[in-house]
Amino acid sequence: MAFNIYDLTSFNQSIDKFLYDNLPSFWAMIVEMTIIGVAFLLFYAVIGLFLVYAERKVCAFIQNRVGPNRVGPYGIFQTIADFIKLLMKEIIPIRKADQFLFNLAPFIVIIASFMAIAAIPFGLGLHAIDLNIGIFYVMAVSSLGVIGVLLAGWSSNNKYSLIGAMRSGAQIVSYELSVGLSMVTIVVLAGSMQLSEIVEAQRNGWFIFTGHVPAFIAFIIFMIASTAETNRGPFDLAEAESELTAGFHTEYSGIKFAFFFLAEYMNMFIVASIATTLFWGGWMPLHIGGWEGFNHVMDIIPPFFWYMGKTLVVIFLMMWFKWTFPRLRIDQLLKLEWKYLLPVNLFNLILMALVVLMKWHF
Amino acid sequence: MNAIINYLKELFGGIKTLLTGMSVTGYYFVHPKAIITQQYPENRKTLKMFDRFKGEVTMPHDENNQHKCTACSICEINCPNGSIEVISKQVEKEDGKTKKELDIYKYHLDMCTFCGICIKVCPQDAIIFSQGFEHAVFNKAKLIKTLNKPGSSLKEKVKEVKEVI
Amino acid sequence: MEDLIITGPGIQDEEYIVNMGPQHPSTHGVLRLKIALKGETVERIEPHCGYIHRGIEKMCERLTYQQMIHLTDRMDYLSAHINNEAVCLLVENALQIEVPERVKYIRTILDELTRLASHELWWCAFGMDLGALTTYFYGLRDREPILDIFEETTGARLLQSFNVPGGLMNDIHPNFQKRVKEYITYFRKKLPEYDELLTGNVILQERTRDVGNLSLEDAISWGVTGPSGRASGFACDVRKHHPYSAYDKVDFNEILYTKGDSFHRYDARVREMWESLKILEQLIDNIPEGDYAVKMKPIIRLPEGEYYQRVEACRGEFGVYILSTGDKWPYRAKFRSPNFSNLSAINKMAAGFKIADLVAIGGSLDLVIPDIDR
Amino acid sequence: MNNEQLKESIHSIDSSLNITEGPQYLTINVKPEDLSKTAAMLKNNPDLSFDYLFCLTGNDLPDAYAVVYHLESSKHGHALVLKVTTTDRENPTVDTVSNLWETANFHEREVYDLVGICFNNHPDMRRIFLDEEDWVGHPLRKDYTDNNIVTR
Repeated sequence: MAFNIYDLTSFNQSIDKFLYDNLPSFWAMIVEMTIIGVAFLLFYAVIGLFLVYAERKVCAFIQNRVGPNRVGPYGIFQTIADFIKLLMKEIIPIRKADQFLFNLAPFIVIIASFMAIAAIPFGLGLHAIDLNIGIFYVMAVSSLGVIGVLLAGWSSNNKYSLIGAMRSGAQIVSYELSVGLSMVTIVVLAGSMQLSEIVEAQRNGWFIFTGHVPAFIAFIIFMIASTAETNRGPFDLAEAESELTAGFHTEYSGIKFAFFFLAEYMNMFIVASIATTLFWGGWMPLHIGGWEGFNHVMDIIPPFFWYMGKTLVVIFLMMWFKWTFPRLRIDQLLKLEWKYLLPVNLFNLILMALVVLMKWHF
Repeated sequence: MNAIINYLKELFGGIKTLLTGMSVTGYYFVHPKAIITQQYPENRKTLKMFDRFKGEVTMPHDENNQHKCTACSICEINCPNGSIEVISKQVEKEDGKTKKELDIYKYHLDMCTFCGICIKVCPQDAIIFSQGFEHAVFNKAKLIKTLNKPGSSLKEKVKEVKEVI
Repeated sequence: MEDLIITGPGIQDEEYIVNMGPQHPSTHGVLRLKIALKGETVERIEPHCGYIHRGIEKMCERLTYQQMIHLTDRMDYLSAHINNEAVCLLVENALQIEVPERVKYIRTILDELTRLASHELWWCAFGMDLGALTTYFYGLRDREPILDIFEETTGARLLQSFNVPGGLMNDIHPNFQKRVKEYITYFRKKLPEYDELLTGNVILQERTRDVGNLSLEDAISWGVTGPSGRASGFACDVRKHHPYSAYDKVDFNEILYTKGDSFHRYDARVREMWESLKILEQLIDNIPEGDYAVKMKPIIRLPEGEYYQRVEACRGEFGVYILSTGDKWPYRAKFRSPNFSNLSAINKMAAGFKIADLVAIGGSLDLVIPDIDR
Repeated sequence: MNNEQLKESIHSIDSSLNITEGPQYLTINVKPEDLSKTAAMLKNNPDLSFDYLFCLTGNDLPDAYAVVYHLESSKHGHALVLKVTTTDRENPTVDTVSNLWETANFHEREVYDLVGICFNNHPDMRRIFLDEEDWVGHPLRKDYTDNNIVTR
């Protein structure tokens, strides 16, 4: 591979060097952290607002509607207006709630999702931290959010919230298994848990193509299980609005509700990012063997756009699920996991190991 | 073996039904022509209600500010909700006879259930339904309307009142 | 914390009492269900009605028969036209007035359009209850042309008050037949989509099959009628067994199932839409010429006695009982509302199932709350 | 079975019943003390098997209270009206039929609520629509007055 104009590694390193040369190492670290933190906060907010808008537009088109179309052209400022509204809304105090936990819960949910995006590689050299156990870290951190959900349900002192929170607990405990196993399938293929290396391993072909059958099965299982993990789509039992009004966040209002709302969309973004990284080659452009001209054109598109494009496609898939299917019941949810997904997953893992051993993959 | 076949059948059959459902929603996603939303306040100019639409009761006046109501009160008697009040006055004619004439035709839009009986029973066809449907007001008192215009009078050549009720 | 512990007669230690409603997304109105839960399992349900009790029966005692009609609209607002017809048929039968054939045909067509519109609304709300939010818009989309047809002919979209004793308020609009025919072709194309999107869906099947079973004996004993009763095998279609208007002239099937679970209640309604289309097709081209009403006396006095008229509303058997003393208003009017009886069976159906199943059962019963409270 | 045959077959079972012919349905008039016996006979006799109670009405008549039961047989398709009148103006009481037809449970509660006829042995004799605690009177009685009633 020739020199890549989009390689940001050297650019990052030069900033790093500049800071450490001019400042004491402690302050340099602080400044670096602040820059990255602010950048991620901005990114977080923009992505969150965009996804809310996208979801509303997608579901509107599916439902033969127009969707938001009043604030700004095509309603693009609708979510910003909504967010301002949520900021200004009164936070209704719940007298009999457990105040400390009640106030803590939204922060846990949002911090968990915020921590997870730190390890995701958005482009060549464009990630905050490249852990050598990246997958493990992302999985562990992103499932911390359920603690916030459980706390919210418990501390609200509301019967519907409690039922919703308990459902959410049962759901995440079971589906964590499938998410993990489908990730392991890819780890077997890639031979590494470091996210940057997994992406690098897909330079000559995305895993969903090179790993053919088992990778495809793993992808489907990952999509189902991760949709369940984010409490979305047909698996939104924790907030099942027709049964539990709004489930665990029934009692939240104003900005605290906005935190839950934003975290839901960020979680969706995170699982879509993981899916992109593991199965769809991360920020790698689409290359077709033998088509040199085509590959060259593809290389011109910056990796960040490749990455976001793939992620949005995966997110669209999740939205499509949500707006098509009815909701499952709690026992059916668990049945799906333990009766279908887990056996298929284990079988798939063995198949993948076999494929890797016999070098059947491309 | 049968159990495994059944298991797989169940699995793939289930996936197939899910894909069928997704094909329906997917079809509409890529066919924005199927959108049926009406852009309401914008299409006010072109929005036309059907002729028979029961918007509110009105009393048509002709160019001479004349209406057809003889103040016979049949509509008032027939209204199930008491939303019509016909207030009449005795007017002395040139020939010395006194005649009952409409003073105020009061219509309580807030109590009206749009059953259409008043219009059906009116022997003179003096009241009709108009097609206006934007009834929202900030003050409830505005919903009590006077249907005859100020200074209006009875149109001549009105047939004799039929015996209805 | 003491005040959080609810004690009292009838409340067992392990029970978790949850109030579903009066404001709840899946009760479709102001119905309150007091549910005793054990975990997520429903132990028993106690319906509390009356949040929009308006005393229609009391009001009818001071209204003439023509004026009464507009109140029947407001009970089951989704089968407004059918409710109107019940009162009109009662008056006509009591006075032994033979209405023109044209009126019978038009009434039957409007009945079936009402039924289609109601079942479409039920379908979309049922999907929404189960979490498939898109169905809501597809159902409303298909209901819209029917409401337009109503609006063009009757002047109102929902509460039409189009029937009067002795006929109709108005003749049909010149466009009526054309529009109905257009709609039949349109909806014949759209109805298979309902099956693709929801009926066949494996999640819906799982959610509704063997949920809320009601045996035939129970259905009859509880008086569960309409599609809900026919799903249990109770042949209670008034259109078939006691034909009124033009129903004796059309050929249609009474949809009967045997199991009486939520899925059969669901399916009975979807199949009924096909039957409604069939009835419409048979009638729409054959509307005979004639008057749209017979001349009635301005004051209707029913001869002394008791009268009862049953019709098949969208949710079951709707009945009007009138006790007349020969006055111009009824001495006593009673409306037998299908939803009231259907609701009473909900405890029988839902006990032992999960709280999510209760939503499916309530949705498959298709309750309209104003009809329960009256 | 038409009304004539129905009348005959009922009379063959219990000849003491007072059956009149209305414009639509046969009407059996019974006294309150005979109600549960007659109702059980009508439901359980295999020739009659009136298993479907489709309407239950409470009436405040000028001199009595009446409860009107509209019954149909889902098997044979015939229908009749069972009517029980009680002249007790103070506390009218009638036996419940909710042990025979479950739907009577709610309908009797409605009658109790609106007309004020009490049903013996009813499993849950409470008001159903109006407020249990603070509603006074039974609105469908003719002597019921309320300041909010508008008379035209």
